[in-house]
Amino acid sequence: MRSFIERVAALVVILIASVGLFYIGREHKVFLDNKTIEMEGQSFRALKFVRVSVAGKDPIELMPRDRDLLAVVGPSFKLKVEVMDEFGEDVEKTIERELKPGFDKDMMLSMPLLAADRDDYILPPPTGPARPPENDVKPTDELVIPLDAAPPTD
Amino acid sequence: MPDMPLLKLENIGKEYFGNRVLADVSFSLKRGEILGLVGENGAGKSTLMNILFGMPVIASTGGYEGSIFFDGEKVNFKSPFDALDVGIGMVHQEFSLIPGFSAAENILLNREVLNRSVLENLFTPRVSTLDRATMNTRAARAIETLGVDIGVDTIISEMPVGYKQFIEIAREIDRAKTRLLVLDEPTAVLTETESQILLEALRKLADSGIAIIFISHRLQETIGLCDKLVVLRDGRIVKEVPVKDTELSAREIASWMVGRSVDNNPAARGRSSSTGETALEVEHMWVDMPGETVRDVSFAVHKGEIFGIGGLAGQGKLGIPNGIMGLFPAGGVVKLFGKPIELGEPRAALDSKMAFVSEDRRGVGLLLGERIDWNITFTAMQVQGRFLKGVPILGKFLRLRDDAAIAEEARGYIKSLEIKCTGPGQRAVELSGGNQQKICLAKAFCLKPDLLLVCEPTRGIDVGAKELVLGTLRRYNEEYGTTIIVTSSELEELRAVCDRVAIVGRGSVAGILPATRPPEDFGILMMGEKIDA
Amino acid sequence: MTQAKRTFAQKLSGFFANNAVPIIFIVISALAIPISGFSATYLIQELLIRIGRNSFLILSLLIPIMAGMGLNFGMVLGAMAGQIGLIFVCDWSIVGIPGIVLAMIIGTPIAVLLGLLCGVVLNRAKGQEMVTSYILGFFINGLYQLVVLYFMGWFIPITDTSLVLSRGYGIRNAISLMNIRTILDRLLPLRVGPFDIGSFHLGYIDIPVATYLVIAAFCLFVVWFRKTKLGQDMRAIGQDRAVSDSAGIPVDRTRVIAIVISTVLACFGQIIYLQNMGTLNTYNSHDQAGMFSIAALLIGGASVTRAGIGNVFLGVILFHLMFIVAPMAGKNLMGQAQIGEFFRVFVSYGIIAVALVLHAWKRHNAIMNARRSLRGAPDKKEAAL
Amino acid sequence: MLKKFINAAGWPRIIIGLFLTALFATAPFVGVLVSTSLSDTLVRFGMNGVLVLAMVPMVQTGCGLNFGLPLGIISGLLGATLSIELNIRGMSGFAAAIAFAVPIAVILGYFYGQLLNRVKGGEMMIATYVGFSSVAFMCIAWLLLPYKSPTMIWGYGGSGLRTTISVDGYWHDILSNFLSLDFGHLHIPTGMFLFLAALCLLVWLFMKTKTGTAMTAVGSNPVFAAASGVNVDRMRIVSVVLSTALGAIGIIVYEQSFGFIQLYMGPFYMALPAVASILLGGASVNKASIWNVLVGTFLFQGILTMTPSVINNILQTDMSEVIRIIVSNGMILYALTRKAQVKR
Repeated sequence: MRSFIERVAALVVILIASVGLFYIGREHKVFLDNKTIEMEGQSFRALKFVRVSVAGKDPIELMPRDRDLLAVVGPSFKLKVEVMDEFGEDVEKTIERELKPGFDKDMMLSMPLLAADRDDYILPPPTGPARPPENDVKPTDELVIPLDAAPPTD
Repeated sequence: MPDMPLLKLENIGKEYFGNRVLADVSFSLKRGEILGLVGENGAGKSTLMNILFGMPVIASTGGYEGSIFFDGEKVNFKSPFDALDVGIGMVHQEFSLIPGFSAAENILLNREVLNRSVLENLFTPRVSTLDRATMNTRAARAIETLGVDIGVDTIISEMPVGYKQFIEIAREIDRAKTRLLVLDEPTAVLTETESQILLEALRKLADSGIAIIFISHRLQETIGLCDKLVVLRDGRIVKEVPVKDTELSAREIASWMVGRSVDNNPAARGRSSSTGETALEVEHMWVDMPGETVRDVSFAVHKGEIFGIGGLAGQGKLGIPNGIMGLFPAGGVVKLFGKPIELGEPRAALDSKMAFVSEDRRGVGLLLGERIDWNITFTAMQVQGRFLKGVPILGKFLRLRDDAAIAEEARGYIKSLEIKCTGPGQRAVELSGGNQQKICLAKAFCLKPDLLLVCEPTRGIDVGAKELVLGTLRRYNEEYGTTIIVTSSELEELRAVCDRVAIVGRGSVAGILPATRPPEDFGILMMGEKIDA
Repeated sequence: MTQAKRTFAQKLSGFFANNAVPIIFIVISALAIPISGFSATYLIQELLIRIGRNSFLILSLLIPIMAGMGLNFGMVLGAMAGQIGLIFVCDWSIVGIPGIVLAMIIGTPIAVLLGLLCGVVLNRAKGQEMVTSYILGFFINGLYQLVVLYFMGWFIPITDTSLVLSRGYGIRNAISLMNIRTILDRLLPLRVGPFDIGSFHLGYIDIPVATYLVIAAFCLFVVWFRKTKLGQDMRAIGQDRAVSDSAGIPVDRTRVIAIVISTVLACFGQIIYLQNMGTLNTYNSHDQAGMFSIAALLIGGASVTRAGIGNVFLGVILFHLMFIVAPMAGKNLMGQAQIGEFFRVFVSYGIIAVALVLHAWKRHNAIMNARRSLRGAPDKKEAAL
Repeated sequence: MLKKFINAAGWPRIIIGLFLTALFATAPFVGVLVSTSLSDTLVRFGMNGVLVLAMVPMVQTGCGLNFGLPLGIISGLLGATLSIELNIRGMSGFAAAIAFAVPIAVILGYFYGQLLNRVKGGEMMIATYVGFSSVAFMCIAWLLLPYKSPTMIWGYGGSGLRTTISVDGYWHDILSNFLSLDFGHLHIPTGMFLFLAALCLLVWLFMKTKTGTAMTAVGSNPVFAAASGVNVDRMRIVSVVLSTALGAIGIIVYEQSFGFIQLYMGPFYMALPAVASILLGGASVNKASIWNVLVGTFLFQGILTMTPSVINNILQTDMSEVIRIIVSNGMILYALTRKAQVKR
């Protein structure tokens, strides 16, 4: 009985730990989008120049129609958006938000919406990313392939 | 109830496949009492112990009759571990020790003292570490009880044989609840002094209240040690006597062991044919057969005679024919009709027209997976080049197996030896023990030997087949004048079929007697006593 | 004969006979290193990396040897389990140390299941454990390919399309493990040097401290395990199965446990190996794990029945030293790097063959000696002779 | 009746046989030509038959499954390359290849047999690794051996032999085309079948001689054989030599049909399909017959030919390799665990 309880407890601990690891170790791809967007019949124009800093990293500068991608790890991160003037000299507006992607994977942040102080600035990530070149796979029963031992081919 | 017996057997009986091996065995044993159990090989001692210990072989062959009471309660053990649980310990003939472990580790094998571990509930108690200090103390205490001086750290493989026996016993002593200890031939591997120490230790154990069943072939020892003696013969108790009150002689016990009342004793054969020439001469032969070591034997067999070799198991009687046939490393001189035979080379023995029926039917005697006719003719084909026929043009260069002739030969033996089978094509493994033995005989006959060596011809076969096999041997001897050497553990069988019987003890010939001599004489030779020829 | 009676010369020749394999390798390396022309810094750095990379895998072989089951060629099963764990972790984008740990947690139940299967199969083939576990490796490799190449992305959901073949199911040939690459090695970085020992100049050397700590913990585990009752039971079974059985030790069960432990550890080992490599070759990475680990262990002087932690580290150093220098030495000596490459392949296989032959030979001699010792009391024997 | 048949044939063969029949039955419906598939199966059967036959002598004497087949194959490769080096073409080139290969195989087999006699009980694992290491050793040799024939060495001044050497113009299909028959798409390589049949007959005859009978007995019960005056070690060596020589001939037959000699790591895994084939044919670890060879090779090669074409057309995916891996290794595993059971 005691061992049953201990085993169940251990299992629960491992499960919780796994969920925890999943939670804190999850990498989120954050797309920063600075495109004109239609929302509820309104059109939000792309910002002229915006500087975005995610999770305290070096800021990224986006021009209109730019879309950039970076990766953050962990359940939450700080976002600092500085809307700049056309020439990237003066900060017109600073927005700071804390985002909690939690268990979700990727997200896209719309700069125009953010600049408009709307709360629906988190968009689903774009689909169909560029594929790496295909490598063909053939099954093999060669359990023991000698490293670099293939002889030269014609 | 202090007077209640610790162990009580009531009417124990057992049959193996219609063969009765035990009948109506009853005796009891009190605390602190030492009971000596003696009997010939095959008298039923091992079966009795197997029953007592709940060995699986008993249940799988139909259980046993009668009942066993331990400490007043009826018991029926399912496995030897059940017997251990109530406090019956067993010391086996063959060592069950781990060679690379120390004395302490072996004494406490699977009963190790453990430190408590936080992980033991999570996984198994087996993840706890060993408490070696406590283990060593306990082991040392057990060894001390025996009165010997063996270091607890000594590795088993580096110990002399005698010490190993003490470790085995110490293991049983260490079990806190051991109340009955069974020892099977514990002194067989010990020197005189070691035996003495052991016997004293056993006495001490008994005085501390442990009951002991002592199985031994050394009668003097048994008489010296035991309070009570039970003699088994043919699965029955023939004698149960207290030792201390009466003056028993080894000779008396031996006669109980082998003696049979005259009326059920088949007539001994014992033709005297010593006038003929000598067929086989063996001088100072030694044979390196595991468990049946032959140290130094010399004897001569007359032409046309049936010569018996008897003796207790492990004394070397089986080593003699196996050595002559070259199956085990051997030395000394063996001459067949005056011609020396090269030892250690089966082909040499076969070439000089000797044939052999092995005691190990399934291991040596048969090609279990092959056809009957192959089994019978294989040796003749290999040694004498028979059963081969030439291919029409290539006759000289390519000779093929003559399957028709092989089958024909087999049919002949199937008929004459009454082998029960579906035909010469049946595989040997599918036959019963008796029929397999007949095939082994047929294989030997097929060689048309001058000298036939037969080991344990009736081992493991039923009564009817026994008669037939022995009859065949006698007939073959009479018809062809073939000299035959029969090796058997069953003295009666030897006396019935042989002219003279040699008894082998401790690797050499204890004596050769005409088969007509009374069985007690042979029994005394087996027990290692001297007798006038 | 007692130990004390042996002469020094006997001890010396005994030492050489028992350690022939490592000694030969030391000699080969000693000859090949100067020919290869590698710098000491390079060699030491490479060796440090390879010790960290491979030791764990090799250590996983120790426990079945203790239980008398020989070299566990079935450790590739554990490697496959570890790779499945890594594939999932990659798909879920769990990075860093959490990723590695989670991959181990996912891999463990798979490794346990495969280990159970392997243990049960091996119990049915006692005495033929090695060849059976070897073939079992091939067999499970087939199942692994079935799962990874056809089932993943079909009914085992894989969300990350960059892992999946363009046909829509099946995992790609190579998966980049950039997100967990050398993460353990770099957790506690330590750079030492430069050193000048006499005329010997050594540059900077990086030591993957965290990986070494994990390996040290594993060594402690092995040491502890040997002291447990389970370890004791395994040693007993390894020496004599029948006696252990009659003493009430659950032989079959214990053998299965030994294989399960080995498989799970191999799973961890493969994850550690791959985090160092940085790429998962989905269909070959596990292939090499078994053969190279076994070869290294044997080169370290282990035999089929006896292996210790010392053998692991000696083996990993000698084997990889040869591995690094052989192609270069071959090139400088014969003008062809290929000869060196083939040579090291030849040595890897050859060493396993030699070790197996020596083992079979020794066993044969032991049987003969045991038989001779049965000849009975020596006094009688001499009289007979 | 049915039970008797099942017992005689054994479940593995029935399952694989039914599977193969199903494949042939579905072939026309998925647009696969039965006659072409059958031709392919027959060609592969002829190619591999001798290699599988090379298992028989060693299995019969209880040396276990010949995982050391690469040793025989290496001899065959040496013979084949020597024959090309000497520029012998046509049937005589093929004969020369065998004539060179067999003596090499006999010598290698003799030493290999000596080794196996010293490691009784552990033959299979040791054979595997002896095979592997000899292949690796030969890799070095192929680079260093002083071959001169331009068809075989690297064109651009490199030294050593090519990975694959074409036997076109030497003895490509020299056996297969001998008396070959064509019925539409069905092609029967009669010559190769005749050659296989002749070798099978020779092996069968040999097993019927006194020595052959003794070999069977050694495999069945070595102690019995020794007690009957048979020199067990010698019989085992004879069987290993025979197996190795057959392996050498087998690879040459394979090459003449395949059209190429594969050197370097080529022979590495050639033992496994052969082992799987004979086990599939119903052999056990210590008992094998010519019949097992023929049935096993046909079934195994049939599966190999049919799964890619049929299964791929059904599932639109190439699962044949995975199926092959699972079937062949599953078969070996089954045989290994079955033997242990009988032993107990």
